[in-house]
Amino acid sequence: MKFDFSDDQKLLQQTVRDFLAGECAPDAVRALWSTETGRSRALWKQLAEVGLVGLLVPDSHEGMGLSEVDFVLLCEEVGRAALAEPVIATAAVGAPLVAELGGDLAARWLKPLAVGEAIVAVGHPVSPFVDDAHVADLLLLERDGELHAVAPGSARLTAQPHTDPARRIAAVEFDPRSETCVASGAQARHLLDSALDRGALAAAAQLIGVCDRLVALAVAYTTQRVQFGVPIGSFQAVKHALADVKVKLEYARPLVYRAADSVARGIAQRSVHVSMAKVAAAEAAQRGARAALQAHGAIGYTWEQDVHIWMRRAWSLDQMWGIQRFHRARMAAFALAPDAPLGAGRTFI
Amino acid sequence: MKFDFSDDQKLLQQTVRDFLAGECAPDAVRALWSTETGRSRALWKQLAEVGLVGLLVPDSHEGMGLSEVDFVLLCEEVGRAALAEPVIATAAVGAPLVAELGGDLAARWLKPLAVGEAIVAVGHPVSPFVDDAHVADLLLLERDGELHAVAPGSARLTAQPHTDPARRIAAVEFDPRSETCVASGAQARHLLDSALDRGALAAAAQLIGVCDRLVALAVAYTTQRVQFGVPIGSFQAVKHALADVKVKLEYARPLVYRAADSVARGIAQRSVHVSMAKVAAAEAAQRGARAALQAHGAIGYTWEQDVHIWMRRAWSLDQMWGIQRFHRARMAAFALAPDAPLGAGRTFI
Amino acid sequence: MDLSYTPQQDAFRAEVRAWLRAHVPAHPLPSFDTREGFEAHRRWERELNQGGYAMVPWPVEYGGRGADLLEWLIFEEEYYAAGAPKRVNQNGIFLLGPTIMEYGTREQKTRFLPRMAASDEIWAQGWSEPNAGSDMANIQATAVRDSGDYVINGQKTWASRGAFADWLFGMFRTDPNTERHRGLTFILVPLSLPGVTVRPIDQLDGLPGFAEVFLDDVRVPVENRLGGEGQGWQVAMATAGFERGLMLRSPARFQETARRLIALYRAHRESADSAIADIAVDCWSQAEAYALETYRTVSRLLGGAKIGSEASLNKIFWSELDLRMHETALRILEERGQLLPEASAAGDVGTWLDGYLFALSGPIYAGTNEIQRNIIAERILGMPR
Amino acid sequence: MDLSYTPQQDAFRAEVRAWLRAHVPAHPLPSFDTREGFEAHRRWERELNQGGYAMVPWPVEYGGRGADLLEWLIFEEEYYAAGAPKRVNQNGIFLLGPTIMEYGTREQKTRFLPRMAASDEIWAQGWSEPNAGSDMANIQATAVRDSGDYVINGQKTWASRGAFADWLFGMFRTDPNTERHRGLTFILVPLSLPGVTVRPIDQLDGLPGFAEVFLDDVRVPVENRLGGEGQGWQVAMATAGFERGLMLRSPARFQETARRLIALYRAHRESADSAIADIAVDCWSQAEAYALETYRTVSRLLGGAKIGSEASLNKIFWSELDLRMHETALRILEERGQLLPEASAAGDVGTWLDGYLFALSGPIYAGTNEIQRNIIAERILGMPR
Repeated sequence: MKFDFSDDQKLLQQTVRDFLAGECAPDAVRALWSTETGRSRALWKQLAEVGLVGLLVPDSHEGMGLSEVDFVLLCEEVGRAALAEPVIATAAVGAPLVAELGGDLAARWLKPLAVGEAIVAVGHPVSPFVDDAHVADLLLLERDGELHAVAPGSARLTAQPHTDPARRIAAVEFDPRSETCVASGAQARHLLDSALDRGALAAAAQLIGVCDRLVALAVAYTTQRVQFGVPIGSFQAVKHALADVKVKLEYARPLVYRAADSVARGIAQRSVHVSMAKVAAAEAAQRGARAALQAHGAIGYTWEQDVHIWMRRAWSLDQMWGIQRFHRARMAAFALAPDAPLGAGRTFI
Repeated sequence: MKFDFSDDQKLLQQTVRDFLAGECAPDAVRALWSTETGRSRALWKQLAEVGLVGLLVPDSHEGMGLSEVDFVLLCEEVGRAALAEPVIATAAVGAPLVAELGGDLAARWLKPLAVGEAIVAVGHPVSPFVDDAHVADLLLLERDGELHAVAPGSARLTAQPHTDPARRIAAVEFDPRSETCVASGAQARHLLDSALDRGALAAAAQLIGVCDRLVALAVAYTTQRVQFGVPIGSFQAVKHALADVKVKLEYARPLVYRAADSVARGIAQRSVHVSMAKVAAAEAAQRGARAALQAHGAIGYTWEQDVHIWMRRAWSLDQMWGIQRFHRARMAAFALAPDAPLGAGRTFI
Repeated sequence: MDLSYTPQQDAFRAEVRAWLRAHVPAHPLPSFDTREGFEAHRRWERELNQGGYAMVPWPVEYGGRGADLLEWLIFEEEYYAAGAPKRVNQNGIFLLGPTIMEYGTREQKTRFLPRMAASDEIWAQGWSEPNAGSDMANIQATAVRDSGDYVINGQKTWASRGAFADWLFGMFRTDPNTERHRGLTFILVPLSLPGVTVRPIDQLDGLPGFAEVFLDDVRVPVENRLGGEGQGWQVAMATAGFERGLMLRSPARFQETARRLIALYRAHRESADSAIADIAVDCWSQAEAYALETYRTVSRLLGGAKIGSEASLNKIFWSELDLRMHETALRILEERGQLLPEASAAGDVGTWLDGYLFALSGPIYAGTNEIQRNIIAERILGMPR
Repeated sequence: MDLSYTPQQDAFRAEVRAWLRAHVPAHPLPSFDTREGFEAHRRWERELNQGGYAMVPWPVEYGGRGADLLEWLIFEEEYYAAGAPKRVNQNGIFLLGPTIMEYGTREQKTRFLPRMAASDEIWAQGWSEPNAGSDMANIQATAVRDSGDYVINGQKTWASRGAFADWLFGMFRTDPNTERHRGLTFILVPLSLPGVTVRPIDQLDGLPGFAEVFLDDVRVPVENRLGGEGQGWQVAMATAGFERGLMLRSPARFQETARRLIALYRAHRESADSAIADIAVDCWSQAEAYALETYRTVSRLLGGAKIGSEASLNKIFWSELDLRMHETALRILEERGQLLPEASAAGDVGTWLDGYLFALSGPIYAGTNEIQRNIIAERILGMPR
């Protein structure tokens, strides 16, 4: 029993944090907001070099062959930096899905995906829209329980502008044909379930990073902003609001880390663990967004102040890979079952 | 349009407040807790003399012939004093019900009820228990949609000890006979509806008084209690918690006063207005109880400190004449109907 | 207690309703935080004025209807129920106008009120400065007397409507040896003057709902002073006082939002989370409570009562309710709730997102809710400072 | 990361489970806040001790099992899952005992630990005074050295278990010229001594869960001092430190409450408000989060990390969760939830009300949640004082 990350895992986290602090500062995030795609192939390639992109890809295909436990801390950093590249679409979900599909598809795509030369987007029934489809080289799309591999050119994308300028989604139409079908029946169901677990886990981990950053921004601002002759951060109302967010955050964190382990080990309850993580992380981040905005006052209400970068990330990640209602329903189905293993001593059994 | 009480109404409120401050101080409340009945016939007679008991009884039967608008401010004072006599059972609900039943029953009971010489308790399907049945001279009990007038001697009472020592309730069994039936069918339904409206309105108004007192207790304590060299009431955390209760309280109040007017005038939406009032007042009082307890710290957690007198009143009144869920369901049935008159300009129309 | 309208009030309501039905634009105007929308709203204000509905609560002598607060509530109810445009001229008509009537000289009334009524001059608020936000008395912008002029230097910020407005009102420190509430003077400043630089600030919706205004040796004649020199705080308190606040936050707005929320829930009741129904109904009940409390307050005001710190209860209640209603709507809308109005999948839901962004400002502007809670605790509950 | 137990840990769990199954009383003991219940719980402590389970985390040399924190968590899980009695001896075994091991002399260890283990001496906490509650350093009770004795005067309050306990531990001011944290000394006081008056204080459940202790020229030998003179604060911080707190608030308690809450909901699912299901499930998830975070903390402690102010996060989380679970249960129980256990209509629901009353103390004792929020903001987030 050791519920902690290894030194290597923490070191990789620090490396990614440092890299993103340099390459994905708020100005860079804003610069990408105003581009047509909102994405940067150059940045994506760099991210691949740091190891973020191919982490879950087997090393036989130029990936790192690591697990979700290794990946989860990096996702946290992605959230902390408000990085908007297709980390979830490709690194967390798409590439592992291609690996699981195997065969020609994996042979054709896995290596370019792992090294950041190709992007895959995944259309999953949990959401009406597809993230990052507009920059994808390969679309994996569900239709009537089947999974189809579709070239972007043969799908019709309608971009859906979103309140988070970093989120780029589209409604995607395509004509499923037998040649495009890459999985069906039980296999497709299994693959879609895995995709959902990985996607929601990655979103949850990003939300942890987002919430942490929101608290940090609010603490920094209220420590330097003086009113009535004192820093406003010395007022109990400001302190307690942020303390409450911190409590939520620190008790969402273990759920996220546990979910990562459950997905990595493929244990039976992994989907429930992911849902618990996603809900707790989303709630913490929503609370963090409200508290950070309020702590900033009028300046936080401006476009030019940075706090809304993470506020919008909190909103959009909350809806990625399953809204809270979806995940709460999965939790309820588990916990309210007659034979649910609840109570003391059942946590790890 | 005048949404305010008359000077006479305010004067009567002040009279009752002064009377209760003298006769129903916390020590007197505690003294009654430890008696077998928890009620005092002598106090009840005095309350009748102040006008509280027979206020809604027609003046033809020695009552004051006034309306729920006159009564509501007095109920607030009853809550403020944590007075536990059968104000709701007899003054708010039972006596008006006897008056509506009329005939021999009214001839026999109305005057003694109005002058405080008799007590009536009402068993209503909204609750599994009957308040104040143990001291009643007359029981009006619902069974299968019929209303029965039952002598206490021919009913079987099982007292149900309650966490609020001031609340005295019993499970009541009796044998309905045709001689005991005083109303049935549509008439009984109508009478039971009226009883519920009056009971819930009186409970809501008491909750306003209870909440007001809880805030006052907390303000008084935190103003004199010094820690870290300053009154703890100077800490923002303490201030803001009580300010939030005050907001809830002051926006429950108009709902309660409006409901009183609606019941007095018998307007079509009176039941919905009563439910809105009861829910809002109960929520304010629950919040008030939590905040007041917390503001008192350990001393509030003792039996000897007075704050729990009102905390328990907040709990028990919340459940009298309809728990929140019941009232919320009535509100929803109204507001979610396809033709519900919602929106600006419909409040008084 | 008499919770019914007089025949005169019913008639007024009917008249307002009929006029609005005939005049409210069929399609929503563009946001008044765009140049185009600002001018469209100015035209609407002029149309209101021609109909006699621009300055409903102003005395008849200034071109208003002399409506009392009850009639004002009725007007607002009809105005919101009709879905009429937002009031771009509200800083003038509801805040500055009545203050000029109270503190202005005859010349000032003649100079400012007619052009305000005609929406020829639209006003920006200039309450805040970079170091005077919650701490509103910490004003540092100065106005130095130089023969017949004040020479103004400093910076105002969060000036609502500032991006496109014609004039700004605000307080300036005329006595350099004073601190806080003393030594401030209320001055009216044309934004077209040399030395004035307006920097529009984009809000969360990406539009410049407020502005920073830099004042660099700006000369305004002494005649632009409202009230006496050093009397600025008193004039400002009248401007920001309770009745004015009531005019800006009449219950009708929240009642209409509650109505739309219930309708939204009903439209999605098959798919929506059942707990949402309780929340939506509770919001409706709270909006009714807000309306009732407003009528009660107006009754007490008309009966001669004074209302002071109660405005802080009011502020917290409506701002939290407004936020809760919009949050609930977005929950009902699920993935569509976060789409911008122009998204093809957004359909007609986009206004809820805009409303949510606006609602987020509620607990911040006009005194943060933290400041309001202090006021409630200290001035209403009497807790120690 | 390795989220599995070793075979040794599994074996320990099985052993504990088997012993508890054989020994836990079939019927709940009366509350230990009654004389009868106190003695019944003392007998249970002795039974635990005979079984070798009274002092699980104590080192073997003192009669314990030398269990590490992980084994302690396992023991607690089984203890709560078995529905075993509350620990009347916890002030001694989990708070004072380890402090004596750390700060006590050899004589003190010999004198106090065996009788503590045998429950011959049960301890009351004496942290608070009338003017030293949240402001814990404001202690005024004095201990004046008089040859080989300390002569103690003053008053302690909220002494938990004080009504029936044998001894009390607490801090006293030995240097009259000091203030706050300095000049305090940690002293052990027999409650049977002349000059000691114990006034039991009834709590919200009507039972004396704590007491006031008046000390009037009470003489205790210098040998009853734990740690050096003037070192009291340091000794107290060790006693109230994080690991001890963790022992008192192990997650098992909250996980079992969550399990019972879900079962209660399921038993009432036909009648219960549908929103309740979401709340109950959320509570269960939070109890799991609390358990996970505890395991994570223990992993870090075992890996050599230091844990300090994080205890404040912990306090807020469990106390709010506990309250929410009990509130939710009472909502499910509707009218029956407020009945006392002896009411005929209460059936088996009465324990939820008792649990609710107890849960209400959570945000108050062991440092109010307001104090904890200050600590989080200032020491964890680094916000200005």
